[in-house]
Amino acid sequence: MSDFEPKIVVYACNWCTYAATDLAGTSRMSYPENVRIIRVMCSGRVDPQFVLQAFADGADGVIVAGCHPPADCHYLEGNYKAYRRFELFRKLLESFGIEKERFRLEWISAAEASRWVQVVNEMVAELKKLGPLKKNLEVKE
Amino acid sequence: MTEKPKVAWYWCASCGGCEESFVDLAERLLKVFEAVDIVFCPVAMDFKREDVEKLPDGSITVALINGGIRLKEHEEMVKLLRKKSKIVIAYGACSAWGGIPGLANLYNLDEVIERKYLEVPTVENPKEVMPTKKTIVNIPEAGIKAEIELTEPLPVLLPLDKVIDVDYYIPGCPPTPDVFWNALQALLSGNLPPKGSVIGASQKSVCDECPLNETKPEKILVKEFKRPDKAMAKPNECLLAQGFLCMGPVTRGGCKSLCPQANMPCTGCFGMLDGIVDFGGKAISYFGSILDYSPLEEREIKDAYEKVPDWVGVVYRYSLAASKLGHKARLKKVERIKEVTEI
Amino acid sequence: MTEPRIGVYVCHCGFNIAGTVDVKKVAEYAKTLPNVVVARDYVFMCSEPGQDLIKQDIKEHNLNRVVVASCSPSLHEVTFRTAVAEAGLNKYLMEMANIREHCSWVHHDKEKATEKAKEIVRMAVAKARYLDPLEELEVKAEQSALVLGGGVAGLRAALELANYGLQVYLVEKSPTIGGKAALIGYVDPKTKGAEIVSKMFELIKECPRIHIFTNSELIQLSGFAGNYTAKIRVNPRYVTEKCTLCGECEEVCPIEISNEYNFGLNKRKAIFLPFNNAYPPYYAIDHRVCVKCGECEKVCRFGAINLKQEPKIVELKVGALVIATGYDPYRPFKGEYGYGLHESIITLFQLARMLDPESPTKGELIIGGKIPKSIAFIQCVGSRNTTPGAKEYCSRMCCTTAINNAIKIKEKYPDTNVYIIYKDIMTYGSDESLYEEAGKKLVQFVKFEDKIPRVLITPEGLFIEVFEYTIQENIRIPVDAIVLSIGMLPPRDIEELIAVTRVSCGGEGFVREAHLKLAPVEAPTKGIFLAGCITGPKNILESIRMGSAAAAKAMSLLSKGKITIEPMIAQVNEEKCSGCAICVGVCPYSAISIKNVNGDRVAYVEKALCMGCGTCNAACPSGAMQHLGFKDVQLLAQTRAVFGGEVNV
Amino acid sequence: MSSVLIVGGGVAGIQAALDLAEQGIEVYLVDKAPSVGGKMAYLDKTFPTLDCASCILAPKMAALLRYPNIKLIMNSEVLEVSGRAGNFRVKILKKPTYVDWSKCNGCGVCTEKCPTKVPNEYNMGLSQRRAIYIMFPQAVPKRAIIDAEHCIRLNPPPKAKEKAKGPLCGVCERNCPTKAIRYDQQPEIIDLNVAAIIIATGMELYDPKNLPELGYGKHQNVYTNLEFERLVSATGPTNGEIVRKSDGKHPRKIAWIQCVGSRDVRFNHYCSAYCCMAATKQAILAKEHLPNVECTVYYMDIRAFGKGFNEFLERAKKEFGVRYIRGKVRIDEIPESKNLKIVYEDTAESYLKTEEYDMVVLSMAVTPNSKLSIPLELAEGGFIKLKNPYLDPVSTTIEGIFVVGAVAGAKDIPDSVTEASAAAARAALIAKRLACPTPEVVK
Amino acid sequence: MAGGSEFISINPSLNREVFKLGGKSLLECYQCGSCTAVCPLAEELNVSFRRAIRYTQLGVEEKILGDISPWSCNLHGDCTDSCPRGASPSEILAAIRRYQANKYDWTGLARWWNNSSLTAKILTYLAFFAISLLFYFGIYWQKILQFASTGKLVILSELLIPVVAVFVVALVILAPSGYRAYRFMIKDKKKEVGFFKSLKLIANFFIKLETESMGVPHKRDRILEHVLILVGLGLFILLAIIYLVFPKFFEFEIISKALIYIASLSLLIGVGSPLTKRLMASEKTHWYYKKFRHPTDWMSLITLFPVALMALLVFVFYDLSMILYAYIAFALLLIFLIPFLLLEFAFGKHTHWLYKIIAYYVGARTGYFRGD
Repeated sequence: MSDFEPKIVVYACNWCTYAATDLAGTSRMSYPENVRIIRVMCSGRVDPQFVLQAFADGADGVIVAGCHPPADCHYLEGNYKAYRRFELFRKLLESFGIEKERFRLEWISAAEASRWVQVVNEMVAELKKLGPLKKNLEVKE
Repeated sequence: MTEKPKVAWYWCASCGGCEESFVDLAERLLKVFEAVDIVFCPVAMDFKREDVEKLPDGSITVALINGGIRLKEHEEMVKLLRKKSKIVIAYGACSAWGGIPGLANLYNLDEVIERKYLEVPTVENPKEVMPTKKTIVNIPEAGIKAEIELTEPLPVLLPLDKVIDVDYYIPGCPPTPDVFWNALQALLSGNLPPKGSVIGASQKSVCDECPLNETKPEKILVKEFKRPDKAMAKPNECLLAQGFLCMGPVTRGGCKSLCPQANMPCTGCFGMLDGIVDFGGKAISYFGSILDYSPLEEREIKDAYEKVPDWVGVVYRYSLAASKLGHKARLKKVERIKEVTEI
Repeated sequence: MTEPRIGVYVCHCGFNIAGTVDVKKVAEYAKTLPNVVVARDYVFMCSEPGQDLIKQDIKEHNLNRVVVASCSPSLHEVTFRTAVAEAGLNKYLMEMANIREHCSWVHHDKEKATEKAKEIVRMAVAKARYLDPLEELEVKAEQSALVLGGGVAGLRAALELANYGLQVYLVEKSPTIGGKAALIGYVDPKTKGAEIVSKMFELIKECPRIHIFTNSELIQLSGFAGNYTAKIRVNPRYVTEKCTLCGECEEVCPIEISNEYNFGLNKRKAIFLPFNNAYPPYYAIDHRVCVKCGECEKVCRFGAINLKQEPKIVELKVGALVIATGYDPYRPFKGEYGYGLHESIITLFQLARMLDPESPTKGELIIGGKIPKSIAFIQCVGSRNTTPGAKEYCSRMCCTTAINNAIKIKEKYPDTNVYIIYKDIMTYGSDESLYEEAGKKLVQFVKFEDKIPRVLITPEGLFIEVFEYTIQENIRIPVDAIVLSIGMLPPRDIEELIAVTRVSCGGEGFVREAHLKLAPVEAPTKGIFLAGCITGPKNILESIRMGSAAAAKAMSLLSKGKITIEPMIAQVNEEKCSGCAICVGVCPYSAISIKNVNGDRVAYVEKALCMGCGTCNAACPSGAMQHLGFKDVQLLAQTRAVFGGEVNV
Repeated sequence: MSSVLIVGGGVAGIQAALDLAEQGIEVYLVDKAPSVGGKMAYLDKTFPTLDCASCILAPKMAALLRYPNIKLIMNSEVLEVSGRAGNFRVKILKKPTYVDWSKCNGCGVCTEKCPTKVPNEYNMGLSQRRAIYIMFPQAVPKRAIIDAEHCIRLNPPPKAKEKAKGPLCGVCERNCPTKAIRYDQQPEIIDLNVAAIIIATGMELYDPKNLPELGYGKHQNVYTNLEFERLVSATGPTNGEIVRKSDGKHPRKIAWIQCVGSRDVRFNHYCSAYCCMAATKQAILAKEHLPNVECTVYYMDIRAFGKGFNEFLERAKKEFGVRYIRGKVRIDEIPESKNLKIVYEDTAESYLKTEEYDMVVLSMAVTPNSKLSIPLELAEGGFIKLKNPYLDPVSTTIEGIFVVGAVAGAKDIPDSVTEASAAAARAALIAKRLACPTPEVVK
Repeated sequence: MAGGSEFISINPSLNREVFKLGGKSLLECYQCGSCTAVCPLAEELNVSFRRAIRYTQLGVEEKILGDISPWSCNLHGDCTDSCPRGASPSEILAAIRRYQANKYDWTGLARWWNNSSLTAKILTYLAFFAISLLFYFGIYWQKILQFASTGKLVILSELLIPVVAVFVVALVILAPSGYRAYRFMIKDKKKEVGFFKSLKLIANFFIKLETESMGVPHKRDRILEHVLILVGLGLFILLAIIYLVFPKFFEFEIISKALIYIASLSLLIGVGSPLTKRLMASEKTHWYYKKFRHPTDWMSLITLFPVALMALLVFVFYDLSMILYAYIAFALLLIFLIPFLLLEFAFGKHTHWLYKIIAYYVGARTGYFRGD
């Protein structure tokens, strides 16, 4: 398991989290290579279907990240729509027997590059402990 | 007159409702019989597997298959039919997305078998008799000695298109006679959409056909989710706007909104529209969107969700097996089916 | 759609990227991706030669998509979009892969970083394959504005806009403009509200481009920024401009009601002049109470009265709307601090009015028929959760106003004991000097905290019982008069305002601004601006400044004569849309509505209102609503490309 | 069409520039710092919404670059203004940055290589930067600047200079990928003709050393609120970890002292308007960072006057358990632990109490940056005087010169932003020659 | 909030009264408590000066009368230096003391005396002088000449008796006032500390406080001035009593002379120093020595100054053998001393020694002193 490198798909809102990931870069912080960031304008744009697709394709973890509630959202309350959708989404994951650590909804502001790095580090560590998701999902023919 | 098109009709894990829908064509049935030859239909006619095997490849014009693929036998049969048919149609929700039996995919096969043979309240099985792969029956008094081999179950129920190529889908649980009729018309006229399409139904959602759509308020925002077993819907008012978990918006139309018109929320048996990749994922996205709690009311949001005990059952009632994750859930080695029992 | 032909450009950014990522390998890898026609690397892609490289390739290789793998799009997206546009390609057919901030700067292992960079490029290429050319839309902007509310904020906004050259329609509910500032006496120790307002009237009169509708209200608003259509109902005034203010009509009028222009200090007739300097300077008949007896019509020598006037509906085309409908004073319930139970318990507005030389008492402090020897102000009436009817917010202006008037009283009646019973004194900023001065003028301050003061009405007179916080004792103060420093409420008709303009309300009941901090004068809806107390309590200076600020925003919006609409917004596929209306409720900008197309309900996006957040796309159950630039298929392609998969939707 | 000069690139200046530029008016934005952003760029979060300051400010800063008609003149100050409304002649001194900003692309290689470390002003001296530096990561324009005073090349230590044969160091020049370093850059005088001027020079913190009884500078664990803001900020010297200067430990008890230098006839008569809410915000942030920390605010009157402020205050009290004590204090240091003893009279309980804290934050008064080379009349407290705020909002005593933000009176961000837009409206009228400069003239 | 009985009725005119008694900045105070926080006494003494000021502002008469904090104040003036409102808490406390003293006084004369205008005060003094002059330089003049001719300074008992008598009268007047003060102060308080321990507490407190204060010039001066006046007055009274009961003592001429000189000089310097400082007061002068202080503060010094001066002159003249002048000086001494004792000592500012002692005693007994 030690050489298992989980893959994490991140949906980052343009105004806060994407800016934080940029800031982590400009501040030359360092974190594992496991994340792949997809930019959306608002966490409220992220459709649970995407997350399901990512898991189905082999993501070991997914992060949806946006601005801090209640008022950071550039679009008034997109982050809350994300919150409401993904709270419900967690229930599906639970029913599917997928560990809750594999999905995170995070609020990371544009200044919180360190928080971003922390989230990535935490999640990579957790996923390494859990092992790959794909193994559990393969259909034995 | 040229030879009539040959039609095969096979059922897999199915309740028979789909065949019922065929009968529901009523007088239009006669026209069907006029137009086609039925070469295989285990539910109604006595054809054997060998009869199909004997047919030349591609000689069946249309094979209609209903029910999900639960058993090895289903798998073999549909593969055979695929070989013999020009067009294979997944008929009904079970065949297209797994349907109600597909919900068993939430559990591993052991759990399913235990539930079925031991736990269900209507079952009385004190000796815990369970199915086995091979049963040796030996009753010397009657002079019977035989080996019965049961077909093996698959670890999960699969929709048809996970096993063979499917040309078209006819949705519904069961498809309404009109949908079936429309599909038949299309098939017979040869005026067919690209492969993989849904035929016979609408390109828009149930809401489009629903008379209650007009009654919607300007903004649909609800404070709680209701279910028809716990709350009575007000008639002539959009069910979703009342807070009922109506799947109308995400479900393909074509049924003429039968359920909502009877004051029952749509359960989604017509499946998703083109462009949607996961029925349940989309459904929770809009349910989450209409819940009207402002920032900082986390408790209320959680409570609203807690009130519905079985979200998967709601949003994946017919499509769990075809969902992005559902058909892969909880796979384990099957232990409850023993190799041999002797009676 | 033609087959995509993609060019991939990998930037070294000096050593910033090349130091950690093997850019050559990334470029080589990019060549292997489907639809990629050309892939190159260069030391500074953002430099002139770098951009030229892209432009040249677009022409040579007939590229129709460009992927630039360099830094964050927040830095150079505009640069590269401009570059591809210069080469004749639609600028939205460029996608950036962020391999600097997301890769080379945060990783150190060259091999892993290179692999990651390849994947990031693969994701960008996958998305690029599905990019659509988008066009910025332009709509004509009407060179006119509607200002709702004729208080100081509205007047200021109107003046500013009219001077800018816009046609301004000022719509005021009451028969005169001027708002409450005209009535509340002294706004600071030296300035009278009425003076400010009269000076503003002078300026308004000079300004030909301001059209004033008094007795009017906005009843319908449709359209979008730059192109609103507003319907105004003009209620009859029954008095024409022939009026000479002789006042004879007032004498014969049989109807008498409480005069709201003196905050109920006296009575007025159904035909009345709101205040001396009212503008327009004519009498008006209060249509709600007038019985049309015709006495005034008979007595008027100038034929200025016409009781047959009917309400009119006026339709206006305006480019922007400034909402400045102000506030209502808090309405104490009967018995709140004895309000309504004793003639000597009055509100701060009444007191302030009283001290105005033009008030019914001619500026004298006469409460309950006498000059009080001892007077107490109770602060936070209706604010800061003091009583069950009170709001949670602080009304911002009442402390300063109370202290200002207390000083006025002390100046005029040095022997009167003045108490200010307060929770926290909110004389913020330079107003602190008033608080200081009040101490010097021997105004007494009594602090309470959670236990609110109680007013006792006894045969011996009025008493205030209060738990004094700084000595922790219950004390009883004998007073002759009590002034309730009432706060501000959202205007009574805010519900109608919301229904008509579709602005939204915050929890405290005032209109919500686009951003509390950085967009305080803008409503979330483009083209609607807010000034004055409609967004929450303000003092008069702040309201005036807000008037100018709201005007500046409207000027910016309308100055070019047209409004450009960002193309990365929501778009409805009417073929798919079933009109389920879920998107309508989720849109934070009220940009979506349901309309009828050939008998079918379908969603309609008002492009000028859409800000492009995409939440409707996420909510749309049928996939009919797509966020251009971030369509489902684009994001799914990007997701699948992480794992090397292809999207097939 | 003529142009407008904005002095000061804080949030008010930025807002005014954007509003004017959107109308197509040419804008010169002058700031003495190498980046725009002003004081708001130092903040972690803003009250009462706890919005992240850079999330809301950075897009506005970046937007400045998108307008070709906004010219940023950084690291500069106004030397002289002459002329009258509609036609001011302005002389601006552009101090050398020693970096050719047209070449520099802010890659930051130089700042990594530079050998000289100096206290970082952006982090209030709580961390270090190099002698060549970019003011802060989100700086706009993002360009490097050499601090001539500390640069070995430009200001060599006398001893080293004697020994060396040629010029010293030169590391940044050698490493710059775009060859942008110019050690010989000279100050430059820029002459401008503008129609109107907006003063938005903002404020500075009052010097806490004027209040010796609070021990700032003497006691290590006494901070100003701006220092604390950097300390709690994710982009700050400790990446948002609240630790004490003396021993690097997390504090368990923090006190905020309000009205330091404000509302005090000995220092500044005025109320600084922002500090009550800022302290409340900082207490909440401290609670969020260190859930077990005890936060106490020593106040006189809690000025929760703005939209959402009182609600915010109630939240701080009820949800976060921030303690509010009414009373003024004296601070003594306990020498062994470097903890701080606060001596105060709880004005509710009416006797002297003492309490020990690990950290004390002083909510400093603000003083206006009103010492300008423009002869504007000042009002009480050193704020720039408004001529007639009721009829001619934001106008100074000189026609065509407007003043916004904290330099016209202590105020919070929304009020500054509102004023900035108001000034933009007034300046636009002059720049577009649409109206007589002042309404009085209309009559 | 329960029934009305718990509520204290306030006296709205109290603050005006205190205002007139010198508390000019009374209502400028906005109750920040910084006076208490910086007060060198407050840490030892569990009192709130701010609250006393607050009671006065509001007119909570029943609380203010028994408040010991104004009497605990030693007018160090640290509070005045650090008051954010530029008010002078020490000045206000002094005014409150005047108000309290007026109320403690049972005759009502204190109130009249403290409230009376400067003119009224001067007139009163002049009346006293007139009577005394008439007595000494009219009726008694011959006798003085007679004594003077003896060439020796024979202080007759009959000359001293009025002094002592007036002093006793003053004490008699003061005693009930003192008792009243004690009653007011002890009301609603519990005696928690033993008598002797409380004396020890007071002593400790004083030693500590005064030692600390000696480091600050203006505080040191103030303490020294007080000590000098106390020594001077005390010695005089003591010597007078000794003379009456044990005249032999004065046969030790050197000792008695030295004591007399010490007493006179102490008094002269003790009174002269603050007076000159006040007269020379400038902007930078410490609050304590500013000119704007209440007339009673001036009177207490001005009236004592001639007493001190005359006392010195008596013996200067005597040692210069100018006996007549010594007698005249002595007569003048008495002329000044009697009204001083009757007015200033019994009703005026000088009553503060009594009330202060009572206040400290009550404070110590009722646990207002924190520990040893």
